Amino acid sequence: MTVKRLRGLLLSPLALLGGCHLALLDPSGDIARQQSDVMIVTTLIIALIVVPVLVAIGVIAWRYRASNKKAVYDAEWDHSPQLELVVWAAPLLIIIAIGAISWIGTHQLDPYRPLDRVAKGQPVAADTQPLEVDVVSLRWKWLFFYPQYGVATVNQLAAPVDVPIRFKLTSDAMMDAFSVPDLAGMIYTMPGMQTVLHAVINKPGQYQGFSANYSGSGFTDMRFSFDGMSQRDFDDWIAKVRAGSGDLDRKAYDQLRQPERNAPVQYYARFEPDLYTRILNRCADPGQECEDHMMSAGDAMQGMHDASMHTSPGALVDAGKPVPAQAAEAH
Amino acid sequence: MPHRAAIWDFLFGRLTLDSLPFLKPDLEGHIVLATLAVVAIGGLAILGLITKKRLWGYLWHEWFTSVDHKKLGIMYMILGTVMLLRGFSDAIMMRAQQAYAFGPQMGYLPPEHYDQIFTAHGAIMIFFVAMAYIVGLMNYVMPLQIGARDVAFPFLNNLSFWFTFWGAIMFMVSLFIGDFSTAGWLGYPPVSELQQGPGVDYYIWGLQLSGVGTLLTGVNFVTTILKMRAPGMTMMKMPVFSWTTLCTSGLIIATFPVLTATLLLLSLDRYLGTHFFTTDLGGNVMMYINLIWVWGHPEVYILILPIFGVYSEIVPTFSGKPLFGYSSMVYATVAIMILSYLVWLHHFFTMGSGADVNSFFSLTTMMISIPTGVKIFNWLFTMYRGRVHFTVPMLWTMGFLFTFTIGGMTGVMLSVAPADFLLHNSLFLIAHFHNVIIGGVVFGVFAAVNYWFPKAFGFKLDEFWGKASFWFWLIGFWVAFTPLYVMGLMGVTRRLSHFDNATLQPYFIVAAFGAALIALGILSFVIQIYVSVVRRKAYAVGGDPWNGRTLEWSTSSPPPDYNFAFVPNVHARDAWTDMKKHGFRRPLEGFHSIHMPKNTAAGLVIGTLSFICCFGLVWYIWWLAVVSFVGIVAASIVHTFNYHRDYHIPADEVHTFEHTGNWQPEAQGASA
Amino acid sequence: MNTTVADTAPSRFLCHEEPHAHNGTLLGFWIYLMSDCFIFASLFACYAVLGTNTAGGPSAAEVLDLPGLAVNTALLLVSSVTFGFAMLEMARRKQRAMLGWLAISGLLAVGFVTLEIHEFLGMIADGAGPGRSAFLSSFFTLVGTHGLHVSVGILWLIVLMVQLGKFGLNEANIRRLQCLSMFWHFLDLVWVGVFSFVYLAGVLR
Amino acid sequence: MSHPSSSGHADDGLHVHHGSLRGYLTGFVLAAVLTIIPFWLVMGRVFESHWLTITIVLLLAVVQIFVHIIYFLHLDTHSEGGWNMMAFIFTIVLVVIVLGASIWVMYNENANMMPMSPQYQRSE
Ligand code: HEO
Ligand code: HEM
Ligand SMILES: [Cu+2]
Repeated sequence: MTVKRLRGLLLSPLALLGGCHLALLDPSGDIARQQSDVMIVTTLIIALIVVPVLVAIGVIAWRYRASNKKAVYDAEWDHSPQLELVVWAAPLLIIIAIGAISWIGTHQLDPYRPLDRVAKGQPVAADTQPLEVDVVSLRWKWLFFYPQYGVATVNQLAAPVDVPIRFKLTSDAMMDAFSVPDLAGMIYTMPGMQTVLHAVINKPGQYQGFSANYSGSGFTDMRFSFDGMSQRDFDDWIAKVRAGSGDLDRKAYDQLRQPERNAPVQYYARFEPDLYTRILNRCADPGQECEDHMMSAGDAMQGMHDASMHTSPGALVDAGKPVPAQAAEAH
Repeated sequence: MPHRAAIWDFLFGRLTLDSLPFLKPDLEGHIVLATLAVVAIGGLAILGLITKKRLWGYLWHEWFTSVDHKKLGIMYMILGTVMLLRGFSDAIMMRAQQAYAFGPQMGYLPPEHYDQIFTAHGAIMIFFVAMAYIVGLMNYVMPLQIGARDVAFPFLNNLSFWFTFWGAIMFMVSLFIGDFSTAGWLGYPPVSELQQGPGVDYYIWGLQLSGVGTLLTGVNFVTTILKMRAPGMTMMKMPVFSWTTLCTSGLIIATFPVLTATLLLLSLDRYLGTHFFTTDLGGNVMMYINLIWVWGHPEVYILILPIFGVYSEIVPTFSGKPLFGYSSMVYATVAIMILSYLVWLHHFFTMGSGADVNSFFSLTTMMISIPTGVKIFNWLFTMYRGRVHFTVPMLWTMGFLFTFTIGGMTGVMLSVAPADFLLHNSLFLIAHFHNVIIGGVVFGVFAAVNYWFPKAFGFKLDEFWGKASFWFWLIGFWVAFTPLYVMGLMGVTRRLSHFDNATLQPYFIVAAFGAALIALGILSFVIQIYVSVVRRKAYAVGGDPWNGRTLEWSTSSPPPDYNFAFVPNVHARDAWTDMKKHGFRRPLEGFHSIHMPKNTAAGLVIGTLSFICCFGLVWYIWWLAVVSFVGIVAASIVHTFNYHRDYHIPADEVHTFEHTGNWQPEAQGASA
Repeated sequence: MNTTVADTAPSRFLCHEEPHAHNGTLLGFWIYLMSDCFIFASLFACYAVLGTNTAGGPSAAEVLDLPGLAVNTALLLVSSVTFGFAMLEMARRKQRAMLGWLAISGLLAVGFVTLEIHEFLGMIADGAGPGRSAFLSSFFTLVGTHGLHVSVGILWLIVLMVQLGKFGLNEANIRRLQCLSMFWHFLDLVWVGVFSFVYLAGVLR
Repeated sequence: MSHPSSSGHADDGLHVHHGSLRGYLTGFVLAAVLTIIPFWLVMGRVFESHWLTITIVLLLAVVQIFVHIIYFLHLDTHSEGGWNMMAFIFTIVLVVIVLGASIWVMYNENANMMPMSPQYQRSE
């Protein structure tokens, strides 16, 4: 595979720099790896024009230095239709090439798109259930719900290798970016909104995760560890979390969401079932009205506003299931 | 005593003694106190000197109230340089912190303080360094290049300067009274919504002041170029720098109102409890991010376009050839202007807009490299078959060509949406934009200063220190930012004040070393100015020291208030070259009186009142805000009652200048 | 342009007569108005995006008063025309008639602003103030910004009428009046966007 | 390309087009008609479909804006050497971009992220 060889070529000189792990050039998750491939291929295509330009800068400057009287001097020469055509066409060709790659890559690697492979040549089996993780960024720590296992953790995220993961992400108060460079490109988390990321990790190991978007004074320490493990280890890990005694109900959550720096890893054996949905709809506090109940569909083009949609203030409806918006159907 | 508290509240709003950080007994307090002491002593020394030398009257009449575009241009350049020192001090503080804060070692700056520093650094560098510099350059050069006597609205020009100036002062005051925003140079909510205290308000009002100033400048320049070109100078005969000034001003007109509106909405949220960008009651954080980038992206092209113009003047001059592909250059400039308005989403690919939106904006972003590439190629072809003199301006240009091309290339890497998911907000991004901003804008400003300084003052800048400055900057830049590229590829993110991973430390130490080299570059620049001023007699030159090609070189150095005794009549692109070629000789009699705008203090008064008003708003001192606002309205109305805004320079005064002005030695006869 | 000056080479490179001074005020003011379009564009964009985020509060259909809007629109439209009449009188140098039409235009605008303030106060009293929801924030800000422009226009008109009375129709005053006229019509034009998009389309969304 | 300065006095501020009585009255009548129709459409609930009404209202607004530009602001290709018109076209293009693209972007973001929006449910 050529990209692999190219990558080796790029990595070897850079590795000399200090033996550091250039996660973006050699990531361990299939999505990050494909993104990295796109980056490397497009960079090489750009280099096709940029490197000659860099060389030409040096050559022309040297050759036409004023002291070099041997070089041709043509004081009037200031245009040439052919050259000008080339000057526009050459970058255009490069852009067409990388534009096409970017277009396809953007669609294929859209974080919202469910995976169809876990690695090159390894399609996702039809009956595979992706691992579900619901992520909440807090000030300044990360809360992970595992709805399939009924457990939750803080600042540690684990996943079995080669199993697709489906993250749903939101935030408690700030805007963060969920970022594990080895796993997949980042995605923002915002209060009251939900983003989605599909990814898979292919190599066991401990990876760095953090917020990549500034969210206040504790942001610097907003790190978590992302552990890729074999299915066996993962099951053991889940058992370990379950064996703990922590119970994440709304009261505990209220504690947890208080701003805190350098928060330790925490395990919760249970969590209140609709807690994530409530956080997403900004009604984790009892007495707060859930947004999905009070908001009409939130944008410019979505149909009529229907007065009947307003729940009377304070009416707390069960927010466990997302209530389909009636907005668009009003007509 | 509730009564006294109420009076205090009324008089001083939320300003209390606790708001003065230099009174705090901790390390930060000491740092601020020391800074304050330096600024105060330095300031007093300067004020004392001015008083002693009885310069107040001179400064007032010749500079502060001046409406002369040349004087204002110089004042902008001075403002930019002072603010560069401030912004660079911030950079050094960040570099020091990051070289040092690893593992258990927390560094000398707590996050609350570090975060203010990167915010202040970014905002100051963009608004009060880069913008001040390019507005200064355009002010100085453009009217001369198009053969005009001044800009279309000289008073507005003065007003714009004072707005910008007071905006900068707003930022400086926040150092000593209260604190500053921590929300980054673009003030993203929710941080900017939630941060208590005056920090974000300083940011908002400082930017509002300077933003209004910049907007007025844009209107002014467009009108000037469209209305006041010398006879015969059709659009396609206009020098490229003036073209880029036109396009930049067009972008200013189209984007700065968006900034004004966005900051206004943010301040409504903060002051009046509206819900534009809040996280509840229907507010939408993403809308802020969308709007601020509608301004923010074109803004970076506002910075680079005039600088492209600078290079387009320097390269032909020192290659002894006309610019290659003039019309391509103009079309490329216009293309960049339009395209830059269509790409803003590339700053938030990772917000989740979906694949269709992302790929559209990815493509438009890449397309900008086509016209930019055309420019690079055209400069190269201008040098091709030329006689290239590597003077200091040309050295900066070569440094630019090399550095910017690489920075542009990393920009294109970022514009590939799937790659940006990995690279976004990483140190790779930081390296990219410093690469294009330092390698493009800053190098260009230094090139321009070295190029036009003799025009403005009648003597050249010292070559040795100019070259020293160049090499320190060039090498310093690469030493400071290459480690950031590498760390970006390791996935290290921006805005961190402390690191766990000690293996990164060597990179940051190298980066700090690079910043130290840049410090030497800045120092060399200061020495360069100093040395040249001292040796100004030895370095004296005439009107046309570089064998220039455009009209500014046809007049005296420094030019008279009226720029040209006779308005030039233009027949060809490089008008001055054309004149020299035809053996043009300067007339020495037959002058008539010249109609010029009068100085006015109105700009200074309105600007100062606006500052006071904004200060009142920052600290909730409502009476002060209201009073000064009324003052602004009143002063503006009074100003409109002044119908006598111009005067005539008598013909004999013109005559005198034309005989004593500095044309020596070149222009006494044709020197083509 | 052929006043020859002794000992100069080609005099074709200089205008020996001062070219006629070009006043850029009207063009400059037009360009300023164009930039104002972008302020309004931002506010319209906000309304487009946030206009349905009522957050459980009242919707446009519930709070906006169309008959009142019709009166307001009529006031502004008529004042645009009366301002036009003032300009026609100015062209004929009929100062008194001109001042009369200007006064009428100003009064119509005052009526407009008064009605708008009345509408705003009513909404606030009903609990539909700008802090209630994003929809209301964007509504008040967009409509309020337009209203603020009209108020500035009124102030400008008053000052200018004083100046016209005092100094007559001199060159500067004519130019100022032309600028104000552009401003006046421009605000009417923005209002077309406001009543169509914010009010009429708003109550239907 | 125009010769802005050499063309002399014609573009000087004092000689611009002030319109005519006829022009103002035509503009007024057109504007009034173009105002009354949308009010009638909305207040009289003329069409079943609100989207149809909204579309027509907005189209009429665009037409009316042009009426104002032509009859009240006297914009034409001659004033100020055509630069007024150029500035206007430039503005229209960019305003359309700001409005259109912002709405497009925000629509997609809301659709992807607001859990309560119908688009979102579909993509689930
Ligand atoms: C003067 C300032 C300046 C300039 C000129 C540029 C130029 C470019 N920028 Fe940069 N930028 C600037 C300042 C910034 N950019 C940023 C961020 C930024 C991001 C967002 C990254 C992210 O947040 O994840 C992208 C995608 C780009 C892309 C580009 C591109 C494609 C160009 C192009 O214009 C470059 C074109 C030049 C080229 C390509 C080189 C010469 C061309 C040749 C030799 C021809 C052949 C080449 C090809 C065909 C490829 N920039 C930020 C970040 C702000 C923040 O987040 O805080 C800033 C301040
Ligand atoms: C002269 C040498 C300079 C150095 C050493 C320097 C250094 C830095 C550093 C260390 C950061 C913080 C990076 C991080 O977030 O981790 C930064 C951010 C930034 N710099 Fe510079 N900088 C320099 C010049 C400039 C110039 C000239 C400009 C613009 C004209 C500029 C604009 C910015 C901006 C916009 C930011 C982002 C601020 C933010 O994150 O909000 N810098 N710089
Ligand atoms: Cu950009």
